[in-house]
Amino acid sequence: MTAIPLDQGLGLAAALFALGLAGVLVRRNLLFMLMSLEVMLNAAGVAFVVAGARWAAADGQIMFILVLTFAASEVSVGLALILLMHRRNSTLDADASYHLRG
Amino acid sequence: MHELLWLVPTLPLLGSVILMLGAGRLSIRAEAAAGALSVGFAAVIAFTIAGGFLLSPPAGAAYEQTLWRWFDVGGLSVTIGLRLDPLSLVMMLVITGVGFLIHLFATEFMEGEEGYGRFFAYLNLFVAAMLLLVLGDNFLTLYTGWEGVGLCSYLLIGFWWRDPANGLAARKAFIVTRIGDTALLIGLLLIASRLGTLNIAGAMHNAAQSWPAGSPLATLAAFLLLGGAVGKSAQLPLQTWLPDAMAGPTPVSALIHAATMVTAGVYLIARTHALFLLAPAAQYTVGGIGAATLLLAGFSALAQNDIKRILAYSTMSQIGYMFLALGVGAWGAAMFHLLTHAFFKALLFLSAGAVTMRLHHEQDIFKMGGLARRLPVAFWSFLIGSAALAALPLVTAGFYSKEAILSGAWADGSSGRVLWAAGVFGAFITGLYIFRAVFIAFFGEAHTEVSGRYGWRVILPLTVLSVLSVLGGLIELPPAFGHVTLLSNLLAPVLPATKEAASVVPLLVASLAGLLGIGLAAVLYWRPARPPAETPLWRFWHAAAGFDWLYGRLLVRPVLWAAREGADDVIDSVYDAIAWTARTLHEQVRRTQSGRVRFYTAGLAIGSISLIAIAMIR
Amino acid sequence: MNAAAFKAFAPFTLLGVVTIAVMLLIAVRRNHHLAALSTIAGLLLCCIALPLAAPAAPIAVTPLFVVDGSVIFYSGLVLGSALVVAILSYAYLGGPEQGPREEYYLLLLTATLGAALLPASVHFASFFLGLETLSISLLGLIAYASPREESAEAGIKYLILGGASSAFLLFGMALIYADLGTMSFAQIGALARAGNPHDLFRLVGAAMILTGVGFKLSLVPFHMWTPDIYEGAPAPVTAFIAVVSKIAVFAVILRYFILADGQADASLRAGLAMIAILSMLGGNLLALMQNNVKRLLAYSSIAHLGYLLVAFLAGGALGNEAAAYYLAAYAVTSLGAFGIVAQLSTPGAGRDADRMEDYHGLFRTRPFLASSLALMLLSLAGLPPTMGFIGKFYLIASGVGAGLFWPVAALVVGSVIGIYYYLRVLVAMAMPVPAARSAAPPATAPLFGNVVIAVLLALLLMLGTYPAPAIALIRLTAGAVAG
Amino acid sequence: MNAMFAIAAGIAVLATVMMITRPSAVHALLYLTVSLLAVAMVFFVLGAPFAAALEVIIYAGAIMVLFVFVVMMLNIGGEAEALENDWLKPAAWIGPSALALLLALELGTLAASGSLARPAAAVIGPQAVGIALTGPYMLAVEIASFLLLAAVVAAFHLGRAVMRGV
Amino acid sequence: MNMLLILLLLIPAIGGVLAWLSGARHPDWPRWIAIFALAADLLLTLPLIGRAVMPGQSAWITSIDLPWIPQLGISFELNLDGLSLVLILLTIVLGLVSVVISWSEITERVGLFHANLLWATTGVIGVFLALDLFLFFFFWELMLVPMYFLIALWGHEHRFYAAIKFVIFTQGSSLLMLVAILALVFIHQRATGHLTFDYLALLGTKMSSATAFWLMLGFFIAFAVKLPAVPFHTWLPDAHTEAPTAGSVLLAGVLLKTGAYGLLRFVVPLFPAAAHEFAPVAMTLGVAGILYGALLAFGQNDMKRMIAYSSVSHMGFVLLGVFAWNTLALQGVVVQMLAHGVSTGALFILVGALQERIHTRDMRLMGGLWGAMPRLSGFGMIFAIASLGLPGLGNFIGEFLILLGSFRASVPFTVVASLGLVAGAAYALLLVQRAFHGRTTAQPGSAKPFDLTARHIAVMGGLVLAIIGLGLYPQPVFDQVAPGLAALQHEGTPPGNTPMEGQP
Repeated sequence: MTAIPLDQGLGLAAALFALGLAGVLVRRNLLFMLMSLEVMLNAAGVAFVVAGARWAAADGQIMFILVLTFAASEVSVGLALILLMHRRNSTLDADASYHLRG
Repeated sequence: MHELLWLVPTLPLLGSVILMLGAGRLSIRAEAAAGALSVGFAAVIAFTIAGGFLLSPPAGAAYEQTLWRWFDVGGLSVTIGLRLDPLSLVMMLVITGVGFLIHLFATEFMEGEEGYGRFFAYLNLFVAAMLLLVLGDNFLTLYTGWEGVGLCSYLLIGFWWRDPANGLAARKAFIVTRIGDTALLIGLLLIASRLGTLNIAGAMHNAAQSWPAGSPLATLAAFLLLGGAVGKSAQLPLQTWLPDAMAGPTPVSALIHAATMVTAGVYLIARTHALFLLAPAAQYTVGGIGAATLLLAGFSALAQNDIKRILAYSTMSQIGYMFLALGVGAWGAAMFHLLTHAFFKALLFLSAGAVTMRLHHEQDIFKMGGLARRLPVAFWSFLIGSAALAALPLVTAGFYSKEAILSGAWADGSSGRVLWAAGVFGAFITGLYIFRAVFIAFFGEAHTEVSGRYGWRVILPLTVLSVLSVLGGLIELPPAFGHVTLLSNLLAPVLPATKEAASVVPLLVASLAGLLGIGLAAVLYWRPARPPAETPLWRFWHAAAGFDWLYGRLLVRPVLWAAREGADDVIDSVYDAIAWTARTLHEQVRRTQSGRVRFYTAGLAIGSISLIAIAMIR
Repeated sequence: MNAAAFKAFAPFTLLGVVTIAVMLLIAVRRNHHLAALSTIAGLLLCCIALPLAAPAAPIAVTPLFVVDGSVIFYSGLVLGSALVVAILSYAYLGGPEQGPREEYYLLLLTATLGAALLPASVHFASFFLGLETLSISLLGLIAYASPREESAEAGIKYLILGGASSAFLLFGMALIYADLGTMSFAQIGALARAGNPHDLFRLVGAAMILTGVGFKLSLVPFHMWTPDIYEGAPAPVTAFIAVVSKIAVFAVILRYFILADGQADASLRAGLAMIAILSMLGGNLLALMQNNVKRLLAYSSIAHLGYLLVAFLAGGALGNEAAAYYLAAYAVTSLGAFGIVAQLSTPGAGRDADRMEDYHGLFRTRPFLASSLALMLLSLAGLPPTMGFIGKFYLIASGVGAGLFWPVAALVVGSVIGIYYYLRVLVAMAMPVPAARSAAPPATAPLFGNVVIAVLLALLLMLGTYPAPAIALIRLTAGAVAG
Repeated sequence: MNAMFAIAAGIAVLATVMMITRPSAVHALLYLTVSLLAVAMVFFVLGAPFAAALEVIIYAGAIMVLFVFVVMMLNIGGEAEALENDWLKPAAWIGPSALALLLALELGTLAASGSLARPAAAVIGPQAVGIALTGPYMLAVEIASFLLLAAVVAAFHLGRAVMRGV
Repeated sequence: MNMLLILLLLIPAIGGVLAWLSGARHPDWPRWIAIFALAADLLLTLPLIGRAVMPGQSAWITSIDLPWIPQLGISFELNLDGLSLVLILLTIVLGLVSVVISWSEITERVGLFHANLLWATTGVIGVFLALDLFLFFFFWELMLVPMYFLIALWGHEHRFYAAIKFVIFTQGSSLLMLVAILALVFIHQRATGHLTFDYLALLGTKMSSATAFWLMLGFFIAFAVKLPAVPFHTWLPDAHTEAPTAGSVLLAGVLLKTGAYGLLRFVVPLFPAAAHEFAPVAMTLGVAGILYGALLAFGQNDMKRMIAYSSVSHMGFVLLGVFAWNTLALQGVVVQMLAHGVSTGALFILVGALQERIHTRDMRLMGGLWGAMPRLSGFGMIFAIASLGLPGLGNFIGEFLILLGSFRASVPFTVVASLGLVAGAAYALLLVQRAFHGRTTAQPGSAKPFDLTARHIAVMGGLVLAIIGLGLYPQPVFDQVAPGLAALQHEGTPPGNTPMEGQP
């Protein structure tokens, strides 16, 4: 058990965050976008845990738990919405329906 | 008796108001009565006052009557007040007397015209304004009358409003004179600012006190007043409106554009002669303008066929004489000529009107002919008027007044001699052009039907004016003829004495020049064949040396062009451009609202990345 | 957590209890009226309870929360606005049967709970939780099932964008925590002022938090979701998003920046000023020729939040007062405007009354609503005799007082552009009634809604002509936050 | 550098890259699970065993199951995969990737600015976390419950709408 | 407690509400309510006439000061001096005139129309009374809204465009003024530690000359837009043209005066040195307005547009006079405002009447109207010549005194400005020529145009008397406003300059 340098930990978080963002931006399928969102949130969680490790305090992990709570809520509601969307439009293409614009 | 002075301008004003309010409700007779009698009563009062004035002149030879305080602001107090002194007395008598005669004539002349009451309303208003002009004790009252007569002139020139040409002539008259009026107004501003008062007598007094002779301010002020005078009196360079003003009914031409209003410039300069004495340059200019105008107008009159236009140019020419007189310091002579000119020019216009009213308003002299026998009343009147105009020696009033001017010019040193020469040449031309008209119109073959008879309201004014045109000169005779100086004596308290030529030579030469002109006219036009050929020279003088053309190119067209092109307000296009920019920006930014969620996310990311960059760079 | 803290926190506890109670009520008996009225009553109760908690303030409630004057003002504003939205929703949803409506009130209550807690948050954990409780509930409300096609689309957009923005927010918090080892606003401020060698983390963290907050406040360039969600969501929900969530988030970010001293930093201030200017100009330009009233109001809300940032940037007692007053004015006005839209709409119609044509001839057909909307629009435009006029005056005063030249200039330009589109709506209402439109009024029972709008109107005019009491109240409460 | 950390981090990043590039939803989900498990490993290395456990149980377990469930419900087949391949043209991903890269660079630079002190090696076990949760973070737990309640209500409502076919 | 000034505001405000409410059932009630409200205001004002004209007395006739927003140093401070009184009288009278001449023109939404009319009047009266800068700004903005409705709801073809343009111009500029007001208040606060919007307290606030210049400019632009001065005038032709007759009368007769009033009351006294430095620019704008307005008036075909541009020209004189800043010019400005209010208002009434009869304002379609409508044409002639500045009518007194005053301040400006008299003659006579004189053209859309009705004749007769009265006996006006102007002049003369006063 050795201490991990903070910059490496945060670097991992940053990489995951950026990848998640790339996923949200690149993918058109709503399901993939939701997954990528999870990656982003997870990256934030990683950052919290890394920070918590630095200060040797429980706060980081607690924030991670809260993030987890939020992620779970988001996924549950999000998936329900995606189902609704698919039921109505028979597609998961995020670009397929954009009545709201202008 | 003097206390009734305020009634003199008020009565015509009252007549005018009655006629305006009663428009459409009064009978023709009532309208005629209101129109003519209001001026008639004013004349009666004026003559009564004049009698009183002559018998027992008030102290200082001036009677002042303050009606009410107009305003008193910031140290400048202006009253509406009247001042009767010999100068204004003469003017008042001319205006009311000749005015009444012309009103009387007009009641018959205008019968059957649409807007009979309106005509007299305007004409009465004119008389009131003209009286205010000459009686006003301060410049602002004078200016009020000045503008008032301009307005009435406008209204009356355009009296027959259905014809746009009349409207154009009326507007031209108003706007051209307004240019002069504006100069006058600036002059008033200068006087009020520098001399601290607008009271005419006070200002003249202060000017003499505070401005040395020849000082730039005095010169400037004199030139500005001169600007007003040339506009109103149709002198160079603002003379172009007068011939067109003949579009109005003939009594209007007689009253406004011959006997009274156009002489207001002469009155103004005479009234402010103290200022002109301080500004020799301005005074020379007055004389020069007079000489130039009298020649220009004389030549132009030679090239006209319309009888009223001939008379219009002759008016310009005669006022040129008056200016010439003012320029050489022959103040009294100028006023004398103003007086006699009022008689014989009114006579000429009225008799011309009497002719045309029987010829279905035909004004071309070449379409008349042989009228001497068929319209004897008009013929004799016109002939007497023409003789007076041409200064037929000894028997006409015009002779004496013109001789007074020329003698004054002769006596005024070397520059005066030049002006004298111009005046003499002018006398020759005058004789030529007026008798050209007489011979062509009244002799030879008849070209037009004549109908109707004259009533007493035409004959009476013609008779009275004829008598005055003949005998009016006797109030002032040169030394060679007994040296009567009634007018000079009267005017002595207000105007400096006129220098007179000691020699008889100039008098003889001038008389001969006039006779020569008449003689030449007899030779040339005794048997007129047909209208003159339209040679370039003729066209040049017919168009009065092309001033209209010049002004049209220089001023009127550019303004019209600018008004037409600018009507949509170029400044507004700046704001339109701003509005357009906003709308365009809106269209552009609105495209970002594509409705695509990934695009929005990209926006979010870009924003955040930029913010982070700002935070990191700082 | 001692008794005093418990007492001070009681209004929020009460709101939680109300939520549970309504849930149980729904479980026992599904009835729209029952659910709606119990929600309204509960919110009313909370509104009453809030000032009763005042004597205990200011007091810290666990490290996560504080109850002070500012909380009472902003949370009070949140609760009051939520109450208005609840009543409007009752009128809006009160039409013929369109499926289950009871959960709507449940979500409204949880959203309100999240929002009401935000002004009291002094810790990242509570900040985040309040925000996300609000967001998730809103997600449900936006997409609230109805025949309206757009709801789901709006929900999806809010899901993706809200999730991404929350991730940014969280990451930023993590960075600050990593740097300073604390998540309490006050401690962050203390450490920052003490001079920390690694300021960069704090600044980048603040920038990322600003991303999340900017999204919730719909500031340019995080604004793009706003019109789509405003248009797609049911009208009362739109009012909720426009008012309640904005007030709550603004209050918490205000507190964060005051406590954590973010305003002192030049680069952050520059970024904020830029965001403010972009929002004022962008929002107004976007609204310029907009023909959908809900979108128009959405764009205008972007601009209004930009205006608010001027007061935010100005800071100080005057800035805080200005922000508080403007938020109150904005709440009254926007609730009124969206409320009128809601009053004119029914969920059964397939879409809300949001096209410009729907407003033609409104002065004739619905004079009360039209006149009210006219005054609301005047208030948004900042013209007297409305609260918006005083509010805008206050904002400009704070901006001028702080010497913020460019933001004030943008405010002026933005306001002038704004006039144009607000007046366009006025003009539309003055147009003749289109022949094609059926004259039948909406099927809902609009009495409740109309009463609420009348109350808002009265507030708008009273506080617009005699704002002294409101200012006194703000000095007593929200002004206290200026520590 | 801790080898365990390096390997786990590498796997996490690689798996995530794979996840966002896979056309097949099931494959992507599997990669995502791998990534999450790797992250759990990282947590463990960092001395946060409780977080690691939650990561496995809730993230890799519960949440992923939800996804799988939905993928199955939607019955996404090869047709969709072809479509996904079509959507993954360079033109579609270059811009966004550059953006993400920029963000990564910024955050990486920040992390590498490196001035943060190396943390002490310590394990924060479930007990410490539990004490904190019931102590200062007590209200956070309460509010989190309301967050979950809201999510449940929303999901329930929307899900019912799906079932009713509205 | 002197409630008079408050009543002056309350009566039309409440009258407006009553008019609105009653309009739904009885179309004639709003008219009578409006007349009663304005007449009551007039009755309240009449006893004030002639007060405070004695030298040595305070310029204020009556005042009231109530706390309003004490937290910000804002109070409900109304003060009335001769200048305010005269302008308020003009407002009320033209308000009455507007009601009377709208009798037959406005038949739709009568209640709302009169409500807006009364509210606009309220706002304008408030502007003339308010001495607290915030209160002033409040009323300044308040009058905008009803005016907007008057144009947008009862106007002609392009009413929406015109109304929005009007509001945007005024609003944009008045926000600049708000910024300037606030900056002034804060500067004062920093200097004295006292936060107040009280005009009397803010007079003489010390600041650097650069600051003073910018603040002065903020105020100036707001008032220059309202006046309107070139180049901020372009809203006016549109607004005037599209407004209903009553709207045009109120706009031309009253609203434009608020701009001049603001210049007099605020711009120069608050920033004397800056204003004097700025005077050449302002006078240039004034002269430009005189000539540009006249030129464009000359070029218009739409009668209302022509009159609107003539307003620009006339208001150029006002701007010139204000910045000449001596008693003569200022008194001239006051008379010019009154005379312009009456004469232009009357012209708009005539155009309105004409449009009601022949359904056009295009002068190309007119001509020879004298034959069918001699009375209308006669009145038109009178007011046309009034607007060209004929002595004996009110406008002349104004223009003459302004020119006389500005002659002392600057000869070149005066000389150029007086060219405006010639230009004025050109467009005014063109109006007469094109509409009333000339050949009678077939009138579109009306079989038999009828002349003015008795109601119109009474109104027009009154206005004729007013314009003649102003022209021949303006002294009561001068006496009424003299103390107020003297006080303003005292404030507005920078310490270095000796007032251009006393013996000329």
